[in-house]
Amino acid sequence: MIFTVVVHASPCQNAAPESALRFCKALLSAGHTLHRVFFYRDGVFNGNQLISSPPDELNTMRAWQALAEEHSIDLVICIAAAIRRGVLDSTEAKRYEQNQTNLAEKFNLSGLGQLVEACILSDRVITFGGQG
Amino acid sequence: MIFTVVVHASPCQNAAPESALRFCKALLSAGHTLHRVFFYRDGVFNGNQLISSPPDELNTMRAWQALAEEHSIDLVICIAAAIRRGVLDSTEAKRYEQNQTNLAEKFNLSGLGQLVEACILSDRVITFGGQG
Amino acid sequence: MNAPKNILLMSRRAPYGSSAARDLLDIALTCSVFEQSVALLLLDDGVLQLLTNQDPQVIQQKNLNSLQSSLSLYDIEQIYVDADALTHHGIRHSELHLPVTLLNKVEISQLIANSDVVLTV
Amino acid sequence: MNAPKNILLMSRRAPYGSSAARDLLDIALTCSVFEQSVALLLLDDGVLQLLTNQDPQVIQQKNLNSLQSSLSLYDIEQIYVDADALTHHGIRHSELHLPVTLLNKVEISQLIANSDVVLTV
Amino acid sequence: MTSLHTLNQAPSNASLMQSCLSSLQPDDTLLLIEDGVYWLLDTHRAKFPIALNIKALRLDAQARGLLPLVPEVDLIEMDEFVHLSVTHDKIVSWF
Amino acid sequence: MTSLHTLNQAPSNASLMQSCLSSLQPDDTLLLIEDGVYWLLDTHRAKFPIALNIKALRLDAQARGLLPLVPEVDLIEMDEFVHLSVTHDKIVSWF
Repeated sequence: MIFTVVVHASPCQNAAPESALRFCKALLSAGHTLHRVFFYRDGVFNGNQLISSPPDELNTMRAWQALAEEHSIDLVICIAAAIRRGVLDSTEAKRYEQNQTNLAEKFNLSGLGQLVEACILSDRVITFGGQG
Repeated sequence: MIFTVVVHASPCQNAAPESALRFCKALLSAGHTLHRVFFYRDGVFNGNQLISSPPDELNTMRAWQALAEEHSIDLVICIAAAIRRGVLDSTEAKRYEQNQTNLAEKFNLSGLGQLVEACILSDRVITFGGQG
Repeated sequence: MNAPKNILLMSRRAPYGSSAARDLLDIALTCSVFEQSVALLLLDDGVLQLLTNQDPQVIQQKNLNSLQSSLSLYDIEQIYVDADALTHHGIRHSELHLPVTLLNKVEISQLIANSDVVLTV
Repeated sequence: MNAPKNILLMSRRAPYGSSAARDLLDIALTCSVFEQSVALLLLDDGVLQLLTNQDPQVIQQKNLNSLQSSLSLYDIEQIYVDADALTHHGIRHSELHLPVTLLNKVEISQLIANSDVVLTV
Repeated sequence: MTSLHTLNQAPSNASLMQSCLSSLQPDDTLLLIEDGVYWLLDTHRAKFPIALNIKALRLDAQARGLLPLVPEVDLIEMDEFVHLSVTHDKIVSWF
Repeated sequence: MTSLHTLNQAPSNASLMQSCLSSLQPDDTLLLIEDGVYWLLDTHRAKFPIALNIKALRLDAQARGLLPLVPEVDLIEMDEFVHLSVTHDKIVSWF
């Protein structure tokens, strides 16, 4: 089956991104297809390159990157949510006159249309969110 | 009286930082002293330089900067929370081998001791938080 | 081209305290652009999103009532409200900003059952 | 040097679903370093922070039970638990990881009243 | 010592309000802010003790369309929020 | 069409559980994840309808110290979570 996973919460303060990661790994192990992971709302912080985690803790951002590397997963960050929250690639940094960037490799900024398109093309859509 | 204001929530997804800002302005207008604003947990995202807001919406990060500029307020971001979440000044960026930074001017990274010291030195401490 | 899906957008959150209400509307408008069949379902504190007379300029936020008014321009007409939640908050149907359909618990569970995709905000 | 303050750290949150429990302990240890009088008050789902047998390595998180065990090394002995919340969850006193003092609602309100500073996490 | 209690969550968070109410002392004040202002709606307010000192931020009530629905006398401005935090000995935040 | 409902909040969020329970159809399944696993404690579980199909993620229960306190039969692994999301027609997330 074709799955899309939606993440609404930031890592660190919320368990939802880690649950989403485990779910993605489990569905890939079962032979299903992961069409896309879509990061919305505070979920966009999952793609912040500048995150560093203590050695004995999971770095969710790096775990997403490793997953994308191994399985060619499409990691899409909602561009409108990302600009409001300050998660920028070099194109957006230029547009908003910032001289630094922080979007991690393997993540891409794109519009909400990518969420709706994923709903259309996937057999199952599952959201991992938190309070707020 | 001497106040300290503590902020636990990120802007955009949560009204708490805006409430905190209004409270700070009101206490300064009333002639009180604002010893420090301490940003903890997801509150550290208040100091993300890369935030851009639509023209008709409040940019909380810029509003904190303007407040600090006008009243010489000490804006302290919990360094441990910031590193986990990826809000770095140039010193921490170097330490964690990142080649970009995103801590906004006027904000400083420091330890939780700054929260406890503020509790000791202030007549009133008020926390603005959200779910999560 | 796939047949349009029935996408249900569901929210239990009050407006302004979080961005959920606005984020829900943004998804709704995008669904409409993609010509999907979209319905909104507001439960619990979510019904408070529809109160009329909102004036959030005083807290420097965008007015949701204006955004809500644009839903019909996008042919989004299926707006469902948990009738028990209205009663719980003591809000009359006439105090809502948009024409809505009130549902009881059984109808809500059927609406969810009949949707192809459910997105929560 | 100011006299030590009575700082009360209060939490209603379950552990692991959010970082509240860990963030609370970090403040507690820092208060102790600054030689303040610090007390912890756990209400509602917050009492679940103290359940014994936690094994969060399986979800790649730090074990709170270990952190909690270090509190006494920092002379943090005032750990108060809402007795009604334990009853609500059906948890026995013996199932908690640390020695705690159970408080009823009146005692909780007095503890808050007698504190100089209250921090919520 | 007296406390000013702030509460910022909407009525579906009933357990938060319950914890807050049971921790109030007679001379304390409860200030509703952000989504907490919805507790001023009649059906919710009716459940509060009569002797409760309760206020809500006007800005937050106005933003949410509550001005026609809640008692004017309960609403306060930001400067009164600051004043309450001075006249009580400390602030307890419920969120 | 059947639904797999996931719920990830602890028992103080009673209104979330209430909304979830009242939206369940007979062939639906409720899967407790993250802090939602605390609902498996006897005092909370006793309030659920007897006919409810309920499961909880073992990893989340184990992390929180619940293994000695909750029924083994209700716990499932991640691969069963994926399986449930395939055998139901859609997933509804309560958070």
